Amino acid sequence: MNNLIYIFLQALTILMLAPLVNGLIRKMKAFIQKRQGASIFQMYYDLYKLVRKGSVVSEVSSWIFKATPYIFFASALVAAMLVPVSTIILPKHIPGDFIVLVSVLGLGRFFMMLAALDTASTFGGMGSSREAMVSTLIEPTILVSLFTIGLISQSTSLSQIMLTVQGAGFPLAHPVYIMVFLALLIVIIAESARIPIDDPSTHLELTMIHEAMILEYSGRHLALMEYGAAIKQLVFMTLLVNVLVPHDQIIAFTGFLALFLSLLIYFFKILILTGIIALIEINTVKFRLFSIPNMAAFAFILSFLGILQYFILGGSNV
Amino acid sequence: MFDFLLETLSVLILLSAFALMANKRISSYIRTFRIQSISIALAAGIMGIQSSQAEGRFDFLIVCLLIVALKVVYIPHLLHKTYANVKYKVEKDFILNIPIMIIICCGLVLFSYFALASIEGLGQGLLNLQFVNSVSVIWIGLFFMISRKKAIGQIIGFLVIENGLYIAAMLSTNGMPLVVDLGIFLDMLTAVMIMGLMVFRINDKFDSIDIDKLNHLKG
Amino acid sequence: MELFLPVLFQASVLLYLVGAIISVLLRKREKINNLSANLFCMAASVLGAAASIAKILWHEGPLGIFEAHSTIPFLSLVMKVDNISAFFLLALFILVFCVSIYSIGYISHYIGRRNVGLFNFLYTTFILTMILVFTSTNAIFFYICWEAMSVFSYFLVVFESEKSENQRAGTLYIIMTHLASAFILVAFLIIYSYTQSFDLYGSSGALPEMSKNIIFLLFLIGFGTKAGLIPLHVWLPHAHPAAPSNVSALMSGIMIKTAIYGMLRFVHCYLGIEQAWWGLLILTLGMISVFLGVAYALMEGNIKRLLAFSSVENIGIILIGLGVCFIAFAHEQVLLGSFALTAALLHTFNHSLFKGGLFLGAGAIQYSTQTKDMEKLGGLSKRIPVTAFFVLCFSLAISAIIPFNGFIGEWLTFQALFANILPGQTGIDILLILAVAALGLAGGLVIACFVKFFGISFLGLPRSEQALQAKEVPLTMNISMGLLACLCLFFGLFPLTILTLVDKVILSIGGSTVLGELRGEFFLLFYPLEIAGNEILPAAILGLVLVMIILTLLLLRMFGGKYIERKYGTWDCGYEALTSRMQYSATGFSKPLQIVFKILFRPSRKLSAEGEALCSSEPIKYTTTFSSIFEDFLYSPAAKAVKSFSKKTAFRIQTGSIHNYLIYILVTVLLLILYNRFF
Amino acid sequence: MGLLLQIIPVITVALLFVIKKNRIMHIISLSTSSLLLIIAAYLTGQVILYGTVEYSSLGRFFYIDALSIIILDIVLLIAFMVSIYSVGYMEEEIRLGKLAKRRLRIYYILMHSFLFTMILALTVRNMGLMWIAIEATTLASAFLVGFYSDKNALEAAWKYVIICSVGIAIALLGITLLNFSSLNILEGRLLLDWTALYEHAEFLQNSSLRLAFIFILVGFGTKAGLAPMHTWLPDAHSQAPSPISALLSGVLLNSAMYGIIRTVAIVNRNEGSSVYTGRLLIALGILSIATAAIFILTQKDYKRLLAYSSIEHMGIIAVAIGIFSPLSVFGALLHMINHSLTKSMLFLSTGNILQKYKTKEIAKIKGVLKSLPVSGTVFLLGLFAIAGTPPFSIFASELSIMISIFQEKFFGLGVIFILLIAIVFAGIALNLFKMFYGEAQDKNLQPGDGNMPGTVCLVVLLLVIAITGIFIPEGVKELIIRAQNIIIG
Repeated sequence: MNNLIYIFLQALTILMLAPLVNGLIRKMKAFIQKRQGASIFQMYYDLYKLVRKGSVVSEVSSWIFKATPYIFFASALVAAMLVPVSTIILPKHIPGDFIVLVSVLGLGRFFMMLAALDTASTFGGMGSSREAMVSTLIEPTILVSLFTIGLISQSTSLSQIMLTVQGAGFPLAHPVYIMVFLALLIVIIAESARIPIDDPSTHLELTMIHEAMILEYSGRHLALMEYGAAIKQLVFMTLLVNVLVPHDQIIAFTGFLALFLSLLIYFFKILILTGIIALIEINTVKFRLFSIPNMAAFAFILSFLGILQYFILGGSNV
Repeated sequence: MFDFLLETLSVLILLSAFALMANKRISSYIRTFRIQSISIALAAGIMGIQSSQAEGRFDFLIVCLLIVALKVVYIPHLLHKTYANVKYKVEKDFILNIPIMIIICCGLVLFSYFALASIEGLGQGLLNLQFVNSVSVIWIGLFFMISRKKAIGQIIGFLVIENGLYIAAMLSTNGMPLVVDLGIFLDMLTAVMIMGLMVFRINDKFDSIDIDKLNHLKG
Repeated sequence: MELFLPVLFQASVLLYLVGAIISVLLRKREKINNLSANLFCMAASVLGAAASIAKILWHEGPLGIFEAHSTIPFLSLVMKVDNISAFFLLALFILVFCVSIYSIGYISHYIGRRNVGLFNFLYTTFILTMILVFTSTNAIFFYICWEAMSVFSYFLVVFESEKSENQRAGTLYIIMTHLASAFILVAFLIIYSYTQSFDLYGSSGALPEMSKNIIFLLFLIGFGTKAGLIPLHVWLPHAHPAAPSNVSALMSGIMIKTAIYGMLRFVHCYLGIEQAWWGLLILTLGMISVFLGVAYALMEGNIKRLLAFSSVENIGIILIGLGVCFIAFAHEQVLLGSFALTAALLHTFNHSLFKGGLFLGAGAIQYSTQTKDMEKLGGLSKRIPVTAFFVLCFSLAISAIIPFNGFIGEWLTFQALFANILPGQTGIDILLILAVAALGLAGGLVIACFVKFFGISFLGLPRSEQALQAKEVPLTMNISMGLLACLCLFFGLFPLTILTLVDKVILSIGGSTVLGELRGEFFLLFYPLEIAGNEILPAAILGLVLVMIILTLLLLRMFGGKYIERKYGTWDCGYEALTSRMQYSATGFSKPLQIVFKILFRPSRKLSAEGEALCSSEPIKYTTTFSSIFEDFLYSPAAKAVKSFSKKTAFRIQTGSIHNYLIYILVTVLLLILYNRFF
Repeated sequence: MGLLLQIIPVITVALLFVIKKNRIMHIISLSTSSLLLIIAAYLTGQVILYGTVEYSSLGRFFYIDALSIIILDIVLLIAFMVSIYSVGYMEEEIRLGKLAKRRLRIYYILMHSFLFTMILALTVRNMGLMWIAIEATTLASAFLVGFYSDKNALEAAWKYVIICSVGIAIALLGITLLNFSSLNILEGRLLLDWTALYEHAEFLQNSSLRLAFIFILVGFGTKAGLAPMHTWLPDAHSQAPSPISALLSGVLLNSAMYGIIRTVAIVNRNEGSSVYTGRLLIALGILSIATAAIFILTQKDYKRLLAYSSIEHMGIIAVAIGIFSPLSVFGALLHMINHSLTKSMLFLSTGNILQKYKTKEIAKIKGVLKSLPVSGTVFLLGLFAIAGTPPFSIFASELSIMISIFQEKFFGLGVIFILLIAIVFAGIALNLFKMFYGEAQDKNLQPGDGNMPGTVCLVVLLLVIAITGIFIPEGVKELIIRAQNIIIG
């Protein structure tokens, strides 16, 4: 039974945190651009507003269009359950490992792409076809980098991985982890539709990918889509920070205080990561659509070098 | 004395084959063929006399008569008739020029010697190098068929092969059993008649007996 | 058991025979004929399936079914069922059951137009030959059944023979498969020449090392062709679409698996794995097939060709499992090998379910729209909603999306790769990692591919009149697809059910069990699947997703109040004349990836406008064509070369001049005389 | 009783000279062939009982043993089928105006004399007589080949006569040498007597025997259509009327091969090993198969294609004889039977196709299955059969040949053998299968295959080859094994 509670708890954490992270990124960008910028809670307001609005549905579309937001959102939440936010509340048995994680996210993406095609609008088709390309190209990187870490700790279950990595002291100093870290960073950018892969803030048909897919959505459907995307982004960030920069080993004592502390550190790490992402977004320009493959290839090479390092260093003694 | 005669005859036969090779005209083919047949008939006759004196066999004499009747009289006549019936202008009939063909024939003679030399018991008693001569007549006959374009030329070539075979059989093994000999004659006769008939037909259809025109069936 | 099981198998075989005979006898009464033939098949499949399950669970070792010897030397019919056969038979029977339900409806559109009796006869005998392939114990008999299978499937491929492309497909198919089986025959005969026996259960001890390698290669070529292993796959994307859809379901679902069976039976069980390079070779080819197969699938505009190419990809996945298994066994790591084998077998089983379903779905589309061309489809989910739903399930399953069975196979394959990456075998490790990457890339491409398949043909607006007029398909077709969909879901949620069978199979061929003991107090309810300490709970995941959806609905109700919906046209930028031709086409959808992987497809585009200027308002025609590397650079040049060689030599030898012919004779004689002198 | 075998055809021919009405001619030819078949059956029984059938009268001239009775049965069975088929076929030809009414007489006369010569070749003991008979077959069939005396037919006939006569002449040289090799052993009346030669094989003079074998191989090989002496075969088979092509391919080739087999038996016995003959036979055999494969791959004319496939199968038989192990010889004999039945069936069905479409060009033919439901199907299945697809009989015999090759550990040979056969299949599939599907070009082509009795023959033959592919009657097997013992000793 505890497992269930734990899982719901961490889902809740991420659920709560996700919009805030988006807000933070926006705020930071604004800050660096010397702008006032919207409040970091802006996304909560938007979501609330959207939820209260009715939604317009294209009469071309079928049930898939309406079902998708829920499936997408739910899949994002389930994904959130699979990535522990803290080893203090780490459940003994997570219902799946990172392969399941990829698959669950795949479920959401599958329906999102279908829904985009469902409305017979050119934008939707464009969006989903581009999404197909990006996600396809990024997939090997995700798997190989996760495999690398998995190999180090001889398990594919994320909880197991986290525990092992914690044992390893401060991993980021290690070449393998550095490579994987960089690779996953690119993955995050791609998965959460950020510059330079995609630009969430414009609706320019030349550039948009994610926005094009959800263009037809409005009202609570839109809210769910946006929220789901935010959760997905946070899930990946959590994965990055918790797996590669574990923190619970520095917490001496146990109990609720420890939990509180660990969550605090976790949040702090997320903060830093948002900073990094914001910096990247500021300092780069949106790529041409067909220079994305190069970036994906770069990411893959990073992850592959990572695993090579692992072999060169003779596997286990990392 | 008989052996000497037979040897000369076999050489004569070989020479006649060469002569045939050197011929240009169909009429002369037939003439040469007739000469060859006559000499074969003689050989058969000689052997016939010999064997009838020795063991009282008469089959050779019968065969001799048959040869005279068929190869000396009837078939050449038949060929002449055919040749007369087909309206056929004198034209170059052979694919290589004669000297070369003669040389090739010499090669064939050498070869058949080389081939048969492996048989032990060659060169004793009746079976001496006449056998080689007669076998080379066969090859020359075959080569004659190859080298001549006209249908009649091919018939002659075939007949020469038959001659060669016959003389070979006779000299090497005192001839086959009589039944077989008769059968062979029968076959040969029909063969020649059939070929002759076909020559007529070819002449009708292709209005020439140049068998290089018979090259529609390929691949 | 001993007495009872064989009778069951015999009964099922007999029923197929009777079905075949009846379908010939009732040539005239087409309706009844169709019904009876399919009912017989269904009955037979039920018996067979029961028998196979019973066999695997409660009976060890081979089980003799039937034996007869002919007066002709070496011609003897020996049928035995051991666990491998039983497993493949199970897959066969399950699929056949569903397909036969489907056929009742599907074939009804032949009635009056085509010779239904003939079709049913071929259909039944085709199934029968596959059963014999799985059960024959004598190499020669195996070969005979193998050939018969090819021939019957050939006739089914060319059944709609009025289309010339079907004829071409059939010819290509029969030629390639026959050449391939020649390789198999050679292998058998080499084996015989050493062991003096054609018994498949015999020992290969007498075979020398070198010959084993050769035999392996022969088998690889022979079976690889049937499996559609790249680069031997060229017949597959032509033949599978040509056949009637229920047949292509069987071909893709089971027939290409006979090759997997062959590899297992002859290489793994008979030869025994010795060299690691066997596994490496299979693994590499598998990777290539996985990637190229799905890449070509994505580019296809013809639904059945798309599915055919995706079969190539799935065979690739299976072969990756098989290759890893062979490597592990070569290194005597039985446990790791068993992981891989489990993955391969499970994926074999699953693929037969969802690929069969997909082909049935394609058949339904064709039935209701008379077209296989995606550019003519669209909006079908409104017109044939039931079919649409099931096809969606199959698409999810094949895209390895939880909680369908496709995912389990994928997961096990990943686990197998993961478990087999051991430090210190560097070369192999790198290859395995590449395999992971290939699977990942393929996973992405598959999702893209089936989003395209479903999205373009079922969603949006109909792109043609046929699609607009699409009519609902007969009930039986939907029932069978529903059945398959349920099975996909079931085996996705409760993989242990099938895995226990697989486990027994692997135990019976010298593997070791891979099912770890189950832990996790609460989640036990959700049938966790535990392999090598990594456990997943597909059922739990599904449950959570559903719970989340419900929660979301509740929360929205709480915060957002009542749901108000307004129907309105799709956003048209104020252009107000959105037509079906403005939505993304199938070609357009796969365009970005086509550009990324230009090198593979070498697309050639053609823009043609009636007006001289492209910017004029005249209609503009855009055509783009892809070309397969292998057909362009490997097969057609080879074919051309052979043809021209044969033509040339033919006319050189048979010149039509009698002189040459006589020269041949003369020369032959002279040569033979030389031979006589010198030997 | 056995002598009737030789007498009846002669009587028939004589009768046919005097008969006026076509119907009666049909009846006579039918009754003759059926009578012959009955006698053959009787003789087969005799052979199974007593091993051989011979009459001391007429100078030990008539002789039948297991080997010859097998081939004799094939001959007469196919002759029977052909004469049934000819009735419908010839009537149709006359109806179509391809044939003058009065020429039917000539057709039957030639056909039966052809039959007679073949029976003779198989029932004599003396090799010389056998030679004469085989040469006579050429002469008898020459005009049958050129029966439609148009240009092509005439050309084919001419080539047939010339090449075969030359070849057979060379065989005669071989016979002479054979005779010579036995001069010092056998007395006059036993000369060239096969049994005598075989019994005294060890004492024959080896060197001349070897040479004799070469000449006989080339000579009879020409007639049996072994490459490179095969050149007459495609022309003759494609130009002859279809029933005759069936006879040529199914029967004539076998009787030539029979001559070779008899000689091989003697030579191998004399040599004490099969190496000498084996090398030659295998070389020529493989050459024939390869040639056939090359030609079949791009062949435009279906009758020629079938002719080449006959060359291929003769090659297969030659290889099998060359291997000369019990199994391979068994396979060879079985293959003779199967090939004759299958190939004659195919040629007969081409007859129907030819009469329906009036062309031999594959490219011009479409939709055979529609326009000729029965004989089209037979033809299609027959093609699978001839290409060695199980479960048809050809596969069974090819299988035992392949196995025998591998038993002798001739791996290279075996691989080439199987590969070439597969290529032949590919060629057949590539060129012929497109005939069957689709719609015929000219629309006024009414479906339905005429010549009812002929079509029945086809179906019967198909059933036979399908069944014998799975099992052969004990009696036949017994016969074949005896023949195999006769050959191997």
